[in-house]
Amino acid sequence: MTCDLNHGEEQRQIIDAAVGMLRAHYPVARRRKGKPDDLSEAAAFGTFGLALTEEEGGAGFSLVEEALVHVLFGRHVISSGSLAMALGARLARAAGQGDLADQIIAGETFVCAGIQSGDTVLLPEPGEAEIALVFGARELELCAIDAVAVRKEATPGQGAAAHRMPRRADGMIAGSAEQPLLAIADLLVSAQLLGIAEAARDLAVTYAQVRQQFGQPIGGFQAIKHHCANMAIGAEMLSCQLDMAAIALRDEREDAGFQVAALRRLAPGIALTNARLSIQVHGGIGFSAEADAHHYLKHAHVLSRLGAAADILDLPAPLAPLSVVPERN
Amino acid sequence: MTCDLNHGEEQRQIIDAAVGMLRAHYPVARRRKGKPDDLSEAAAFGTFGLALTEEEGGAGFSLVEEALVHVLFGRHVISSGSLAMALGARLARAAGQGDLADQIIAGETFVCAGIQSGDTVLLPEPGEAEIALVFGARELELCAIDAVAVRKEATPGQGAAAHRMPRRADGMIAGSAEQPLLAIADLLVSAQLLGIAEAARDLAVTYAQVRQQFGQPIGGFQAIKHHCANMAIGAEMLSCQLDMAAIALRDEREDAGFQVAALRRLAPGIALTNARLSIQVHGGIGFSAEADAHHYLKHAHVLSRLGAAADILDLPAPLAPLSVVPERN
Amino acid sequence: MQISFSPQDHAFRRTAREWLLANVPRDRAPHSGRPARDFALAWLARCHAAGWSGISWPDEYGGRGLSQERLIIWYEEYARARAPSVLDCTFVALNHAGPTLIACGSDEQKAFHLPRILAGQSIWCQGFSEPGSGSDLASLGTNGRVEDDHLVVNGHKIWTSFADIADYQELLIRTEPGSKRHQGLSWVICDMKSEGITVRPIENMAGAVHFAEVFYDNVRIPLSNVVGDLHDGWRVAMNTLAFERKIAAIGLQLELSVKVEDLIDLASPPRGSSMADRLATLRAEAAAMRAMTYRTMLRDPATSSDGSLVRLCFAELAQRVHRAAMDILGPDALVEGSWTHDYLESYSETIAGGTAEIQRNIIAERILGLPRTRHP
Amino acid sequence: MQISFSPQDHAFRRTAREWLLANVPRDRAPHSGRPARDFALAWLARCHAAGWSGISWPDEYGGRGLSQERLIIWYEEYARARAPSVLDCTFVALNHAGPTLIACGSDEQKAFHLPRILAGQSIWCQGFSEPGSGSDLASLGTNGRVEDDHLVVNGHKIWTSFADIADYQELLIRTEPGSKRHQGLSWVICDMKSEGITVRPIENMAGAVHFAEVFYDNVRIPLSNVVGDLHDGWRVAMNTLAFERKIAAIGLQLELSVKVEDLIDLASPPRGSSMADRLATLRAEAAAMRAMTYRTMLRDPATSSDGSLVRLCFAELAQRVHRAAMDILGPDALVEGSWTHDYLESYSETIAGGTAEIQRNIIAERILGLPRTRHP
Repeated sequence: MTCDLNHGEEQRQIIDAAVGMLRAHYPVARRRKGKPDDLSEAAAFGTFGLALTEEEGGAGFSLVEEALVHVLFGRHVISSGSLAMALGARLARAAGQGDLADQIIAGETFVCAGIQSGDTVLLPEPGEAEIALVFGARELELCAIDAVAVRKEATPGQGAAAHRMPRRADGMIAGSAEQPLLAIADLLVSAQLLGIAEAARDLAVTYAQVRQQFGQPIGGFQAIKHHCANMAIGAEMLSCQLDMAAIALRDEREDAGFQVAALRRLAPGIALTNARLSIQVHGGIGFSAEADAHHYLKHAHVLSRLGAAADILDLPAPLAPLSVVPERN
Repeated sequence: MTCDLNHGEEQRQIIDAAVGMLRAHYPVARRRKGKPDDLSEAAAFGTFGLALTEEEGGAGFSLVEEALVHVLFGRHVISSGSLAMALGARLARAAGQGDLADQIIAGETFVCAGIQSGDTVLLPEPGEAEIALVFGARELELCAIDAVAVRKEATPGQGAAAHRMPRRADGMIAGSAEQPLLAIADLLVSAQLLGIAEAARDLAVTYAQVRQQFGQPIGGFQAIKHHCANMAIGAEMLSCQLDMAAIALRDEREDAGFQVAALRRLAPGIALTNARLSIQVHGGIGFSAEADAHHYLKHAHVLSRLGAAADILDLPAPLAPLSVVPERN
Repeated sequence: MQISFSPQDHAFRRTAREWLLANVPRDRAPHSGRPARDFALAWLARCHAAGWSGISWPDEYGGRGLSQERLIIWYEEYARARAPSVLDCTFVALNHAGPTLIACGSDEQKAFHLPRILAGQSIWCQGFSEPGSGSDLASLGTNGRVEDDHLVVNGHKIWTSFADIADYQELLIRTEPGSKRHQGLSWVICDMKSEGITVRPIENMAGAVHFAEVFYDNVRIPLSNVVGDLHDGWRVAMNTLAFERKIAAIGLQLELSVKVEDLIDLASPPRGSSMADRLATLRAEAAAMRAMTYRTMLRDPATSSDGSLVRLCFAELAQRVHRAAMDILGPDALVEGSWTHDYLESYSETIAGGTAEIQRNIIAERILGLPRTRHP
Repeated sequence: MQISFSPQDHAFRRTAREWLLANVPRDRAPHSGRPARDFALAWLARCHAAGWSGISWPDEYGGRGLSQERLIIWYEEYARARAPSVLDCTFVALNHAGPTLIACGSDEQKAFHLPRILAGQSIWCQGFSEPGSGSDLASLGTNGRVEDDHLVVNGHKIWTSFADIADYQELLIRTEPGSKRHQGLSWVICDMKSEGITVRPIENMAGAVHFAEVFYDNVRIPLSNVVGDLHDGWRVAMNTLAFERKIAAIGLQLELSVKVEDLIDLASPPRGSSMADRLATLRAEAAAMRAMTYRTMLRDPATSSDGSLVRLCFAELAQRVHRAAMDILGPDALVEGSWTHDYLESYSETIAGGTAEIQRNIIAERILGLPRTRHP
């Protein structure tokens, strides 16, 4: 794989550390148990304050490193609560609730993702959260979860139960329709979708190398090869665009909104396509609950519902995206 | 190929005769010369009165046989004037201009296809025609061609010149927005598009059987096989739906409009896809003007612009399309 | 070319429509296990009592011997009534095992099994695929050793639908030691209560348990349970597959075309919108798929590769339809519901019974005449 | 990860932008023949006069030796200015032949050819493919017999772009009698005015004459025209292909992203419409393709399979963009015009220089490590 060829040493270090943490605590196989993720270990790793300065209680990395870590989270099919916590901490701090932000970053308060659905809010992976970060149409809100008002919803297959709660203004803790925060939300959601696309590709490639039919590995058949090649192209497109968007946001370039909108437009389709192709390459076992391919698919559906990207047609395209020519003065 | 398995003896006879006429007078290779088609032989065959009764000067076949003949016309990339003449004769007769109808059927007066384009009418293949059948949004009009007002337009590649003329009411000979005639137009246009889809498939399959690369026919490679299989599926879908629509129209079934709309919706995409895949299977030679694959592509673009199908979502779907249960009485 | 119906056909349609309207269960069928068995057998028994079981089976075997035109009418009305999917746990018995017994079974085999199948008294499952023999069925290795008047079976099958609730299994095994590929196989009736059988259910990605692995440890099956000749099982099995690919498919295909209508009702997309465009195409494709279904059904003579085109068209259309449903449902697609469940189930359409890749090979090689891909 | 530009870079960009604004020809380049040659050489000569020819070539060979970052800036500005497509009849000389001579040529070869290429004084064409050796290049059979200090060449090349207007050809031939596959080939400079050469132009489906067949009948080429070692031509040729797949692609890829913008302006689709949806996706894909272009460009070290992903992404995106253009143009798509012409030309994107099928094999085998498809 070639996705990290342009990453520098500092990025390699945080990525290696995150890989170790995820392998130890969040192997993809854990998903088969249908239990909600406990995000304590992810919090202990410093995930949710990764891009905050050290004075703010963060680790002092940039959005670029944070995005790369969320790619790995996607690869491990980490609960969407991980996005809710990363964004919720920012939202709380921006709303002057520094204590809440600190608690989220420290993993003392859990936040889950919420999705507006008519008059209700759907919490696909509520876990132990007491607060939901609700992804609305062009706004984010932190809302307290009223345990009394919540009702359970079954999720398909082996998933843990989802919850649904009424949408009420009195539970609102903080809200934001600020462009930078929405862009960060789209960036991190897309990063996790990229992780899914990559992991689905890798799972399929590995299987195609070992699974034999007609006396040879199925990876020797051109149809399987081409499925895998298509997954590789999709993941590469998304990976490159993620880098572009993350750097643009970090550096506050004026094309940042455009780059993020392009990224967010492509991410769900590529993640879903790769998950689908990975199931297909696996054949019968891919359709069973015992292989992991379907977890990528289902999680891609959840993540695709988080946030609403700006319409890319509303934004000016940067014909020279890498640099704006400063006016002569 | 299995496209004609359900055709009866009478259908076989007219099809065999048409195949003979087309092979003799309209080999696809003629297209390389860039000359407009002379439709005299097609007229002499009785094509344009095929479904008229013998009293009307026709051959007494039904719309089903006429559609099957137009499939063959599509296979031979016959000028869109063939559609204009088949429909123009009907339109003239319906407008009480029996003499004009007879002249068209006899091949004494030529009609070409016209396409509304803003204030002008584009005649993609004007040939020797003095009259145009203009395919508008939900109406057909026979208009005299004013030789003075016409200007030439270059067509891409080896095509004969197109013409463009102003759209003026005073040249109108007859017009119709009658549903049956519009449905017949959509049926025959789709039949020709099916012919293109089939011919593009057959050309690719034949080439894949003989062209060698890496020491074997390229048809042995799974990627090429799958392209050909996809062409076969598309052509078969369209062929089946053509039968369904032609029978429904002939028998004046109440689902006829729906069946024709479904047909017309699918036909351009399938014809274009098959033409595209046929070029791809041919490789370099497919991209050259010397192979015939590109004629299918270009003609599919012309035909796709003729007529405007009803929106299939506006029509009730027949959940039991083969038969409506008559009310008990 | 002709499709027309007589007044008697119309009367038949009316009868079917009225009976279905009065009898189709309102509840959605359970997905798995004993509830699925009970539901399916009760529905089949109800059909049987009214003469709607085994509609395509010959009269002499207790069926209704309907003509192909009448079968089309029945399946149209069945789909229109949103009756339980034909692909339930009675499917193998009615569409595989029964027709195979009719074609190749002994008189005793027919006399015992066929009435039980029709009356909704026995569930059958299929034991063909093995872990190493999915797309490449002929490489199977589960074997039956002839001992006196029994076969002693050892081995391992997988993707056996409803093995956990089945009474009998149509089992394809290697009975001639040392035989290769298609030779030396036998098709036998296996009683699922036999000693030595272990069933391990496999949950699918939609959370339903249809599949299972079945392990055979010295399972004794009487030689009288061999269907057709000993060692001639491949021919018998191919017979079964031909049935699967034609008659049985109609019910599923018509069911899908009704689903497209339900989806359009659910979505009510604004004109000119992207979703309207997508649904219009799906509707047209569903119409064409129905037309293919009818042509395949009415084609004479049928060939074994005949159904590949419509089968693949159906499979991929089913996936597109259900993907559109996910987009239409929005956030509600994330919770359990019939569309979401069927969406996940639709992933099997391009895998089960021959992957889409294998189907495309078949189309290219058998229908189009392209050279066979060389396998070492 | 870092992309940033210095004040000097900005100055460079400003200079490039201003020069292009003042100098880009307003006319669209002719497609074929002498007019295409004259147009392209005049444009290259104009670039050369201002120091914009051979921008990636080392200083010592008359180039500008721009860094990769500067090349990106130049190509961005070049695309933004809608300057003539880089894929014209000077392409082979600037992006294949020249870089190959720089890497493998003798001092004499460099001294003679490189200045002529840069100044817009010579056109080169490529003689690699043969009628039986398209995707399978190593099977080529055109041969050169060593006779004293010459090669005597006989054979037949095809898909040679601009052979009808070229001065020189980079010719790959079999020079070791009886050699197989990649062995025994040589890369030679062939003067297109040599006796015994016959050029038969091939019109393409867009009506342009880029390609030709070239026939060699005892064509005598001095041994001093062999580039690299005799019989070592495969290595030299692979060098050429690597150049093609990286540097030269940037100009095309950025050109395409500008076309997407032009198409959105042309269409102005209503919000929520199907076409708006399609264009929004194309715009996002074009952005991602650009990002891939930059990553591929800035990657270190480059490998030969590196460019396959972006190359195929580009090729298929180019076709989707032009297909959308046909739908947007409506009836006007049927008459000659720049979109229609480019649409037809776009069909070559998945064929020329390795079909999409071969590219996918390369991605699967060299990047993903899947087993090689066995060729007999």
